[in-house]
Amino acid sequence: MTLTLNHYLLVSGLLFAIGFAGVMLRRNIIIIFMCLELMLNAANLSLVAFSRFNLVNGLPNYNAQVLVFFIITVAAAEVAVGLAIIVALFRARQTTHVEDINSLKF
Amino acid sequence: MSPILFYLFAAMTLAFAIAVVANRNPVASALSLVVSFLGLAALFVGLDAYFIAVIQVLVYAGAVMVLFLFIIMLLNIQAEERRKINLPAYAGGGLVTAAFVAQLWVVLQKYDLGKTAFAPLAEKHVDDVRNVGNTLFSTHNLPFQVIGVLILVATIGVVVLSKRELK
Amino acid sequence: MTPIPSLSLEIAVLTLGIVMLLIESFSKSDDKRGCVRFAIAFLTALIGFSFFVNPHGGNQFYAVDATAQFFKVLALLTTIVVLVMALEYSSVLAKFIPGVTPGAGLGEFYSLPVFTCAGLMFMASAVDFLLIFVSLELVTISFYILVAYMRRQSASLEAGVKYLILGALSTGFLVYGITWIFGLTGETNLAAIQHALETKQVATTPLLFGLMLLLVGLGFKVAAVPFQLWVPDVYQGAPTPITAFLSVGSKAAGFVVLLRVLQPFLAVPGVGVKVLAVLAVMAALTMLYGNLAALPQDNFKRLLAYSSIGHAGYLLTAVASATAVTDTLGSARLAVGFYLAGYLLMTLLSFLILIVVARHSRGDDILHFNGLAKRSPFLAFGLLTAMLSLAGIPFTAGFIGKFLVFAAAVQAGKFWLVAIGILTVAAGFYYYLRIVAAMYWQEPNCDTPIVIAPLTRFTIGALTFAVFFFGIFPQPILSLLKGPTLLPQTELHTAGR
Amino acid sequence: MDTYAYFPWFILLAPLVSAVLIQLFTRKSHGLSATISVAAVCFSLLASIFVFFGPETAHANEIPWLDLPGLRVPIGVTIDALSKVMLIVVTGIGALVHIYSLVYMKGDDGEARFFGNLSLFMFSMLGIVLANNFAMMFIFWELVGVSSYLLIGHWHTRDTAAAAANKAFITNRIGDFGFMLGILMVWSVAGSVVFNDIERNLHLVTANPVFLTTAVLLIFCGAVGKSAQVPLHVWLPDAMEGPTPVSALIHAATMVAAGVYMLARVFFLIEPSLGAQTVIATIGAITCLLAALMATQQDDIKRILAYSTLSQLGYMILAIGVAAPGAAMFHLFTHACFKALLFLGAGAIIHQLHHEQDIWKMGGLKGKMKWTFLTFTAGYLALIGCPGLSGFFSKDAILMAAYNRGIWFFLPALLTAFLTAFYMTRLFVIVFLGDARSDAAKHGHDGPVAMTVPLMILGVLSVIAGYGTSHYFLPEHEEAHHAIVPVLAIGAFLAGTAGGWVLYKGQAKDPILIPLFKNKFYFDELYAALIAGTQDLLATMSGWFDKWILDGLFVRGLSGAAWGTGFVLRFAQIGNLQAYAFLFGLGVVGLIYFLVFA
Amino acid sequence: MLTLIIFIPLLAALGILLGAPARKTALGAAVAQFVLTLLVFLSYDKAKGGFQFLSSYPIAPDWKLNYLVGADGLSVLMLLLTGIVTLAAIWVAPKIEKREPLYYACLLFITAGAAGAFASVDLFFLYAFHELALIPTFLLIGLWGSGERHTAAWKITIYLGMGSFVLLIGLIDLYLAVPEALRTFNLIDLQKLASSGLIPAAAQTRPYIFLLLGFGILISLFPFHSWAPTAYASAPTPAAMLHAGVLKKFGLYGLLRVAIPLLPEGAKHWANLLLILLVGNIIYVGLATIAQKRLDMMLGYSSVMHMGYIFLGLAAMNTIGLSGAALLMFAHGLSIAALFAMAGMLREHRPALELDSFGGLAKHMPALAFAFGLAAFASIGLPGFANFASELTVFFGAYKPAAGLDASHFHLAVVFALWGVVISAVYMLRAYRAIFMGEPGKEAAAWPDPFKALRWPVVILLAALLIAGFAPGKFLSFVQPGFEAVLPK
Repeated sequence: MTLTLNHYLLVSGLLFAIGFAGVMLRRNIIIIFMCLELMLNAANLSLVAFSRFNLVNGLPNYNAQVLVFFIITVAAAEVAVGLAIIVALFRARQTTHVEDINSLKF
Repeated sequence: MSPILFYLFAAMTLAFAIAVVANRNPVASALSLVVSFLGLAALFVGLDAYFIAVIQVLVYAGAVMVLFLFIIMLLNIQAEERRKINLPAYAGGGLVTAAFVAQLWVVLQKYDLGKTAFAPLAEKHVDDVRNVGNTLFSTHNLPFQVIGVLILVATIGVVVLSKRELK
Repeated sequence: MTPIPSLSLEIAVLTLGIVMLLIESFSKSDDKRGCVRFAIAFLTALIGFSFFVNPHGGNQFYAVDATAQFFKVLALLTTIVVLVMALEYSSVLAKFIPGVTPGAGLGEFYSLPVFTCAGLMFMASAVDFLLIFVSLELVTISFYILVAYMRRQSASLEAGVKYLILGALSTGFLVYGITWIFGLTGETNLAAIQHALETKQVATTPLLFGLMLLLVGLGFKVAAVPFQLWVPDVYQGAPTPITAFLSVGSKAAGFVVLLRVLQPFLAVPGVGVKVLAVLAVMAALTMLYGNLAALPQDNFKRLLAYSSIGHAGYLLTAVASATAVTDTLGSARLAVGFYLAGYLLMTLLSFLILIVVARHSRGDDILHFNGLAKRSPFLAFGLLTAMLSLAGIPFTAGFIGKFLVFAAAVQAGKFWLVAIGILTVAAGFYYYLRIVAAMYWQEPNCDTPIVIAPLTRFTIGALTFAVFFFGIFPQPILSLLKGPTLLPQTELHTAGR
Repeated sequence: MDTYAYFPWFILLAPLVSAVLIQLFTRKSHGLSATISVAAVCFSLLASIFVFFGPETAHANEIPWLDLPGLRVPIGVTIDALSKVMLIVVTGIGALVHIYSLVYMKGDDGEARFFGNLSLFMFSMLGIVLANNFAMMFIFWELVGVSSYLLIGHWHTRDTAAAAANKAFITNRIGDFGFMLGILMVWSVAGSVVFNDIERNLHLVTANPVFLTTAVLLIFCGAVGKSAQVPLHVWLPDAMEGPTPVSALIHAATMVAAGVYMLARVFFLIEPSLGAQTVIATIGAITCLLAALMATQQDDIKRILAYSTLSQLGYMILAIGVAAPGAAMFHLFTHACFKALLFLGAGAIIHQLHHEQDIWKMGGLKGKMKWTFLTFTAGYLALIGCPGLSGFFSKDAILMAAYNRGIWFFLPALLTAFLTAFYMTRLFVIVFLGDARSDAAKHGHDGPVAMTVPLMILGVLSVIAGYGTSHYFLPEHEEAHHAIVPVLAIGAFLAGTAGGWVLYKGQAKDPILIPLFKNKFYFDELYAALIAGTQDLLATMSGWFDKWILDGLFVRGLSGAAWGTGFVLRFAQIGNLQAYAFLFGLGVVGLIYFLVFA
Repeated sequence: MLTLIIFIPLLAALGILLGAPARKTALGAAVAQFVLTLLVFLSYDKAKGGFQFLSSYPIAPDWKLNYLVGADGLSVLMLLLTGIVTLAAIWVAPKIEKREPLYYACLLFITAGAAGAFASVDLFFLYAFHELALIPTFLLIGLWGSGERHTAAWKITIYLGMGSFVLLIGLIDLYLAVPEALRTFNLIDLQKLASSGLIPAAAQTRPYIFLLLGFGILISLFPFHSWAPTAYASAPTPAAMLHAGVLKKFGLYGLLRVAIPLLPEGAKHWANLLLILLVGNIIYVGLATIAQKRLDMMLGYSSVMHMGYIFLGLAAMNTIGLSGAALLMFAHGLSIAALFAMAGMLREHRPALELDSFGGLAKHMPALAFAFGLAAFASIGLPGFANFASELTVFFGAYKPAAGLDASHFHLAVVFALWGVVISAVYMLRAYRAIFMGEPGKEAAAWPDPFKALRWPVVILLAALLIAGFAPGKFLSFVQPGFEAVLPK
């Protein structure tokens, strides 16, 4: 049995779904944030897989790998900013619980 | 990469991903995330993307996770207190996830090209870092510069948002 | 004069941002208003220069075409007005950010929009998923910061968190969608993708799947139902200038990307029609949701948020009617472009007046606008203009926008969308005119005199004039929008091969 | 163009000028207004006399009023035998009534207004007479309706007068509904509304008998309304709320006869349609009989005369229906004289008795109001067909024509002749003979000269109008002359007079009571119920439906529903991030399903 | 010249908002506008026909969009109506206590919009100018109205706003129905295209129904009429006069100018629908009018009802019908304006204008009674007034509709319409009787006869009605050649 592209895509998709589920199910913002990272990485996995699959001149498609690189960088920046906001929120409200931050509604 | 290794690392990635979601303790979640990412890095290696795999370990497992843990510690967040479990929300979220997975499954079934194996590379050992670097700094310079701006902005943001209040 | 390379505009804006940061760091004075005025002047000058940029050039990431130039002007204009707002808003802002002296900590608030502007400008030109992603994230991340900027006000932080989480979620979908598109076509450049789709046999189901994921991400940016949920909360919580920036800049950029991204797929059999159908459904839902949910609102800022969703619906209607290839009446691109231009003017006008009035009435509910016609006929007239334009009364820019949107929909034969559009326009009449009624019918409930800074006054006047001017003479905008097609036909082949 | 061609215009315009002058400038000055009005009508009378003796100028000049392709409506005049005699009748009686009114209306608050309206009426009536086309006739037809409305409602503070005016106008409008439709039908095939053109293209109209009959009957509707035929007769008795000169002029002599005149004018259309003729004759017969029956039990002097008018109008219509327009016009002419006389006489009595109209409160006026009595007698005898007086000749002509057509038209006519004699005798006996039954009646005396002179003139006319004029109206060659007809007519006259005399001589109150007749066959009640049951009900229903269903349910309901939907939609915006993420996911899954799998 | 007619009120309105004396400026502008419209009316060369006084300014060359004004006979007539009613409306305006400048500015905006719509020879501006009146009406009713003014203001604004968009769709659809290379907003060019058959018959039905509904809502076509009575009842007098008298005619003008000449096949296709709806206007609304208990509501309903006659003329699609409809528009505008003007005078005494609260006013207010009587009779079709002449023409036109239409349906509609004449007599006379006849109450005896207020504004309206009523041929000859030219042979 050989590994096909779909194997990777399936793993990536499941990882994405798990992350997504985490966002929907968890109530701690920090963990939600981790789950978002999972989703981004799921995308990375399929990108790399596609990059390996769509060979250009016998080499992986480096466009995609550069994109993965960018995604990782952006994710890091996002984490930094996001955590800063979460910290600021915690300082203001003493909570990281999504159910406690619903003063803006309707 | 041999299928066995693939299954191993895939299982590891997915299992610890589930652990991230399932763990009540944030620290445990964070650590699970690290393990999951390590598995992912291994999968990258299996796809001949060595540079990405290394970056993955360095940036994610190294920097990002430390940041997470650091914040968790800083805010002293304990395990999620046992609040009333919102069953409809859980059921709803679960259903949506299940539906998404089902859709993904069907899509993959219909993706015939994806059922073929990977073609071998032209040469056994590719100069991965050089190629990525070359692409990044030559043709892909513009997005790279924009990323620089992005990081600048993020830096300012973090400074602004978390600088101490001077009393 | 010799044509300026297009990229120099972005470079100039970035330089401005960095200079502002440096001034913030090294200037002794806490009063940064002079610096902001300089920025405003600089950006205004850049708008002037933008008409002289070389209309050719660009590369695999970066297109130089009429659409790009047009949206860059919009981005610059938005940023200018946002800076004016920021000046007007600074006293409120100062209360909610930590600092020793009144002006401290404001410098970043002025410079971040400039960086955002650069991001928006890159988005306008982006024709490769790489640049699209990166510039989109530049914009998004600066918005995370700006929305949560008022650290002492928990509403601002709450808005920041909501925007952060949902924004990141949408980014996840966007990236995953890009992945799929790349995987199926092997390309990230839009022109190359189009080429690939024309030449290669691409499996339809995965393509649709990837496209849908992409639409989720972009739908979030343009506030389309069902990805609109963040909008009211974030708009209400964010500092008002940022709300304005979000509702105009972010949306405009979202639409330009949406238009560009869709282009390669429309011609693919079995894909284009379906995508347009799903966009039409989204458009219908968006119009309905935005306009109907706005009816019972009592807070003006939140009302504008819902209204912004409603307008996204009209814009989506135009996108969903993207069949005409010519630039005549009925073309979706023309409709989107003009609509956004009009929307920009009138929305910025409303928010600017909102800031002034909210400061003097100590609140941004509709009842705080009671009797504004007596307290300040000037502001009342400005806001009247904005409301009329938003509602779509002729002789305002908003009307021409709606006219073009409906023309596109009629051209495409989407009469059910048109019907929903008409119904929701009627709903729009109600809630926009509620403001007018409050201003003109009611007696003022507070009579503190309203003082308006000269720059603000001038901006309000200029925006009011522009709303009418482009409502009567649409040709300047039409000429700007006219030009080569979306994707540069040169340099089709990407370098990565 | 010869001078004569101008005269018709003078006739027509003089009253208009007077009306405009009075309404605009001399409302404040009663005397001046009256003078202007009288002068105008006298001028018209003189001009009419000139025209009468002048040559026939059938095609006097026309003024285009409407000129569209396919629809030319000129304002033009027809001068022929028919219109000439009608001009004389209208202006003659009109002049007398105007003069009479000088006294009758003296001191009335609205004297100027009265004369203004009277002039307006003269203008409109003359317009009908002169009209050379349907549309122009319809214009003036409507105008007489309005002036009639204004004059009936002259004493507008009286509720009954206001009601009567409304009733008259609306009832007439109902008739006009048919009239206009008939005009449209004729026009649609003949291509013109001008009488001469239609006559020239008659074959187009008569091509389809059913169409013709329908059209003619619809046109006849106009006459039914204007000439107060059953079933649209109800307005005329109520119209007696107006000042008596008005009753004399409009509601006895001229306007109500306009229907007859119109039918005579378009007789060329009626002639080819036997079916229409039968209907017209039947309506006429029913009207004359019913009205006569009603008249037998009325107590108001003017109302009795009004029902008598109805009855006589029925005669005329009957005459038209039996294809004897000449007889109809003849009767119209004589009737105008004696009925105007009777009304003016009654007016004199009422005026002298301080607006007492109940005949049972009169009595014994024979001696006190000598001139009035004498002239009234002449009118009375003429009306009941006393041989030798004008009414006898004209009635005889009608009876003859009816007899020739069929016994079923003749018998009601004969019966009516009997009844006429009966109820007029009743009136005559009660009012003039016996004792005065009220204070006012005891002190009655003749009015001033301006009042009695018109009476006298009319009295003379009533007597002699039948001599030497019949050839003017009736065709030269009588079809068949049956001796039995005059004999029966005289018999009916004698029987009726005798009956009335015997029954009512010396009575102080009515010895017989027939509620059916007294209550006018319950027409008013029936119509009131009909209006309440249909129109008012429908109106209320429409009003309700409009307010609650169309406006309430659909317009307000829709806007309410939109608002409500908005209100509900807000609850999606619950503020909880997790809920947002869930809805977001739901949207993703849903849209993927829609796009990829649907 | 036409541009002046449009812009004088606009400039005056701006002047007033910037501080010019309100009433004087407004009146001056109204007089100027009236004189100009009269001048246009008198100097229009009927022999030459077609659009005259043309002037244009390019707006959007990409769409061949120009600011193009011009007037043919129909526009000239409508402009004259605008001039007359505006003058009367501004003249008759009572003393305004609050925000006088805004009041007059709004009125002037309305009239500018109406004049602009009538003078535009460009579809886009035809549409746009009309909308100029929407918001001023909203403000006028809401600020200075009476009774349930807020509800009424909302209803009219949203209803008409929505109607305008339906109309807009129709116009767009019409624009797109023309082959792409020939697309234009220019009505003259469009007319040429239509006459040479370049708007295919199959493509005419859809735009026409949009136009019919869109214009129909603006005209209060049954069943889209429920905005009208309440709005007119609540609106301040001049606003009601302008709206009912002039602005409502815009929809009809649009049908006459755009829908029917350009889309004759579409019009024929939908003729039966229109017949049903217009009978609804005449009979159903007529009956509802009878049921009204307040003068203002009754007048509002009656004006809705009379639209049915105009529609009848339109539906016939022949020269007679269209000409009659055009004249009826003119006539109805004047008569309803006069009625509303006088209702406004009565409102000073009884704000609710309930019919039962009056009575016997003819005794102490003879001038008002006289003038009201004239206007009332004019509106129910008294000969001598233009209403009668035009209604008559409409009936003739409708009885013999254009080829391709089912005459028997039209005959039925004419029967109903004629019955409507009876209905209108019923309600108008009832109202007149309730207000002016009978014995006056004690209070009413003290009310002064508004002789002065009547003198010019109402007299102008009635005089115009009479002139047109006596010489309808002269007025019809303005519009008739135009219709003859555009109607398919």
